[in-house]
Amino acid sequence: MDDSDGNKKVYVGNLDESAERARELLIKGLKLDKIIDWGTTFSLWPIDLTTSCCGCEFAATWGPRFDAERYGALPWLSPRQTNLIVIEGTITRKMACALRVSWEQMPHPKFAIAMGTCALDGGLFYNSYNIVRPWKIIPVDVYVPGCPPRPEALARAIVELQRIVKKGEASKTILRGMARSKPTPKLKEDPCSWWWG
Amino acid sequence: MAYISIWTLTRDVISTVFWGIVKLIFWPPIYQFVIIPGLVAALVVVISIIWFERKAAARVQMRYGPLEVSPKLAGYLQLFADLIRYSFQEIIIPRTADIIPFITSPFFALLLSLLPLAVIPVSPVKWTWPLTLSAMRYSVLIAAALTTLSPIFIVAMGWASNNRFSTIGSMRESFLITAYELSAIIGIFSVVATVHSFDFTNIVNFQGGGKWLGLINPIALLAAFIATLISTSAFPFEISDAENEIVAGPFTEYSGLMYGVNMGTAYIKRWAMSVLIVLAFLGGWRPYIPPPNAGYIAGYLVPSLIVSAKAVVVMALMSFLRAVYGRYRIDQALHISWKYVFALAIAGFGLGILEGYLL
Amino acid sequence: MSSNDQLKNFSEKLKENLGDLISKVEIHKGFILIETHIDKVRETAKKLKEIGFDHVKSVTVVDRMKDGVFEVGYHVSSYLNKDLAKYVVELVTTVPRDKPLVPSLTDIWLSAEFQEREAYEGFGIIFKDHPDLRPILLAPPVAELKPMRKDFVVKEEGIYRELPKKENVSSKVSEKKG
Amino acid sequence: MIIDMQSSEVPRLNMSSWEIGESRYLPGMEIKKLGKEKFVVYIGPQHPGSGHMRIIIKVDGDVIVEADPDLGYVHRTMEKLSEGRAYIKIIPLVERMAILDACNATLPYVEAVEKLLGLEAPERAKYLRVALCEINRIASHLYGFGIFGVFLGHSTMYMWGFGDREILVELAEKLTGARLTHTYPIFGGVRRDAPQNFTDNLRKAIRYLRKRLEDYRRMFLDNPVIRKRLEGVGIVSKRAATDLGLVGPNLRASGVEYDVRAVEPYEAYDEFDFEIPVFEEGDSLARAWVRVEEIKQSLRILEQVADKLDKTKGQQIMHDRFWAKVPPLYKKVFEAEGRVKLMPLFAILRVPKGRAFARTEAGRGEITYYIESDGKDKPYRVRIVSPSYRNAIMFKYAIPGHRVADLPAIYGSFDYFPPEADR
Repeated sequence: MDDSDGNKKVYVGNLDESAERARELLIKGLKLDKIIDWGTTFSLWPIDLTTSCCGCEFAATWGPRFDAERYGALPWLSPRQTNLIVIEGTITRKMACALRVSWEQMPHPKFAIAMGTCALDGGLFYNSYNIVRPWKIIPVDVYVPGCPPRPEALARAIVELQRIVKKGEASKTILRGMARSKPTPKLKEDPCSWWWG
Repeated sequence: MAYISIWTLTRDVISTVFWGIVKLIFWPPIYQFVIIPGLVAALVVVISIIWFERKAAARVQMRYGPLEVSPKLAGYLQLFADLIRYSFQEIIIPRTADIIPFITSPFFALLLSLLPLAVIPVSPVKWTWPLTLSAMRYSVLIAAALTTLSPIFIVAMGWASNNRFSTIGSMRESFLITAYELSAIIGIFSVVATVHSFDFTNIVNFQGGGKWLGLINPIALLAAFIATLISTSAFPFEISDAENEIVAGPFTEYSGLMYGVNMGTAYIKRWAMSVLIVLAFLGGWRPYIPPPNAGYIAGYLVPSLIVSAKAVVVMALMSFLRAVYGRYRIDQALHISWKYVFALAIAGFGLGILEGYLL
Repeated sequence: MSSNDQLKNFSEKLKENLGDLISKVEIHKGFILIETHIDKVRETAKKLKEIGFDHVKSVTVVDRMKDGVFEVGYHVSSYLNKDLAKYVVELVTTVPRDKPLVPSLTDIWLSAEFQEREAYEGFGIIFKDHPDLRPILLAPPVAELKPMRKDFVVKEEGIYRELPKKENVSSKVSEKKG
Repeated sequence: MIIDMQSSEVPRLNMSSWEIGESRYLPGMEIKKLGKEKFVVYIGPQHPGSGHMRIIIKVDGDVIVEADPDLGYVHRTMEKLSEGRAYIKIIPLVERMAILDACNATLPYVEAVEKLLGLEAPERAKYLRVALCEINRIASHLYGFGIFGVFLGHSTMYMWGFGDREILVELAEKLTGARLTHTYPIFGGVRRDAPQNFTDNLRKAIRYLRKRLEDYRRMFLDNPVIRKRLEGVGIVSKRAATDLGLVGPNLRASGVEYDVRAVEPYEAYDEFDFEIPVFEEGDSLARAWVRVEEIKQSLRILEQVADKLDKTKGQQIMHDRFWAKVPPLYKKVFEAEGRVKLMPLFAILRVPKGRAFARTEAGRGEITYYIESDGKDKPYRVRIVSPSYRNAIMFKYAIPGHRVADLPAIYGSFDYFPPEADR
């Protein structure tokens, strides 16, 4: 545009603001958040981090009788391609390091289910000197009590997690860069400080 | 003074644009590389095949498989959900990785595994051929050469990841490349010996009247089939990304969309090989013969759909083996491919020569 | 009971065979205990292996805090000799708690290797000439606590905690009131 | 998958000074060493081919030169915790080490305490214990097969193994009230009587499983791919198996005929007619076959148990010493529901001074308990040696010399269950 002096001028508003507005427009126009949440809901792939004896029931949950693959959850091998950790029972001091490392290896958005009483607060082994509480290591979205929980209970936990995700837990981290409603706990001590490998 | 009617002008413009778009779509390089049997068809087929693979395996294993995502469609949308999840997940690039090959190799591998589809005929009508007439005479040769390009990038992926499991995986992949390629190419070339032509059109035309080369020369078909299984890491040869041994092999460090691309690459390669096998052994578009001056639909769309439908059947068969077999060890796979599959391919080639002499 | 007689016969046979090497033979419920001095452990173990006890079932360490000793026991039995397979013999030796140094029997019974490592991390017993003595189950910082010793006490449920004596409680209460 | 790219050496691993006989390796496992730099791969603990443990392997090309099992990822310190708990509370505690094999894992503990108390379970209780033990044994073997299938990339075997295991789990649930953590045998008897149509269901399950075993053979064990992976892989000779002190099916696959059920019959095993399957080959395939044969034998035992249970219907399931103390109200409960509610009796149970050692044959092999009582309500020392822990030593000696791809094949054939090993 030309102004009265004939100089060319380009009118630029606040770039950040307009970018923000464009993003909101995209999100609202394409309903991107809904799409992302829908996709994540039915694609919760748990990682193969078998931590304790609840793993028996974890395996049975994906067995033919209970078949958790119906919900789109497929146990996967490598943390880079998964988005769900199922903590299967007790976490020992040695395993705490593996749990934390696996959690950090997983890409956002990621979720966690704590299975079994031991994962809640120690369970039968509440006074053991070799266990840690999983919620001190990673943020847990859904707790499943039981020792061990029945496969139905774990399937229910997956459905419960799907409900949480559907409320916008996945899209808000991706699209709006917001933090998850459950923040990652700050470690008081490094669980891997002794790691010799 | 001549004046131009607005109406005529508009009509002309619209028709030009419309036919321009149609021409562009049905322009052989674009049509074959992007639409059928290229990218779009491949994606649809891959999604359906993975769904089929999961459902069929579940059927054998006394369960449902993916269901809750769309109970009315028997969980068909499951793969879309996975695709969306992968596409929007964080992409992690490890600090120790070699960044440029790490990022570019998956896409090169994907594109190069599609390339063979851009040089093959899917219809006998002359204008649909993607290459010039003189080049078309060597289409088998060109397609076979192009199938050998993409594995190099899988090796590069494993090397660039700088992960121990990836390194082992890419080492296995490089062993397997040498093992299957010869068998696959000799297997497909045995039809050349029978038909006396490097031209896919001649080969398909030769197979008229139910005289499929797969029936005439089953040995070569078997060799090509097994070699395809090895090349696309299908069971029982899922070795380079054997999950229980080396996590995800070359793809261990890939996350988000990049892994989605990687996962697609193996299936797309299987798709390309299936199309080649259909053309070489299973009669191509053959029960249907388009009229010599056929248009877009009768001359291009219909035969390409027939080829695709046959290829889907071949691919489904390959995928179903997952439910039945475990996986071989790398040295056993090499042993099998050099000692038996290679011998099978040579025997098929010999049989092809003999039949070419007799028929 | 006939099985008890058998055990008695067998323990007498063992006594004859091992002679001076052992100081005590006892019949317990389910096993025969033979005690030997720490210097004679290796000799006794070799002798037992010659007799036909070819594997270790369990390396059992008991912390006798009152006596100030560790009791290191090897429950051994046989696979290949079917007569011996019926019996479980525990070869026991004692070491002082403040200087727990025991000769390793891994070169005689390979099956003791991991269990000796476990005794090392749990009680801090050092097995001399063990090929690979390092913690097996615990992380090093936990293993340093020597958690299996009796003086390492894990906290228990309230019902089991020893209550303070009544006088103390009442006196405390009275102090507060005052 | 935990990988450290910086360190290529495992510290504190010094094997050079160690010689067993003439060779460092067991016979048949010698390796030619090449003068190249070795490649250290850390497999686990987050790794589909390792479960809850870590194996540090050194690779020369594709051949494993050294394997170092790193256990303890599920070490929940059961031995220490049981020193501070009442005797009856230890049963559910030690059960957690092998919840898929719970009855077998707790039975020797119960037996050892019974030895100290000087009592023996009544006849019907013994049959019920044997029934649950054998159900658990089959379930544990099927679990092993499932995991083995996953390791070899055979997902159908995993699904079949777990699907058919549900039948046995359900039987156990009918009998005890819990899917996995039964806490069924208690001192002097069992916790509950069998429900009404238990034996009929048991017979039905036996018929079904016999049919399915044939399917497994066709689909898995005689599958050409699986056979090729397993035959001649991970050979452990008879001598090596004895030296390493292996237990259970792994021992019997190497030609050693040792089964606690036959050597020192406990409970009612001397009344039943069964064989001990022994294979001479000692490779992974033999280990798989031993399990199949054992399932067949267990089915045979279960058939006999079902008959015995029918015969002893209505008999006592608790030792007189405890039964006499039961209040009349609880006796009524027993008559109505077949359920014994005795917990208050056991809470104050004091066990006489003494030491006891008990062993039984669990699904994965011999499990031993050493219990020392100082006359109080808590044991002075409980020493548990579980079958997987004794088998863990195999990783160190049976894996070197094989290829990386053989690791899952060998691992799966061991039927190694880490929570059981770590206790």
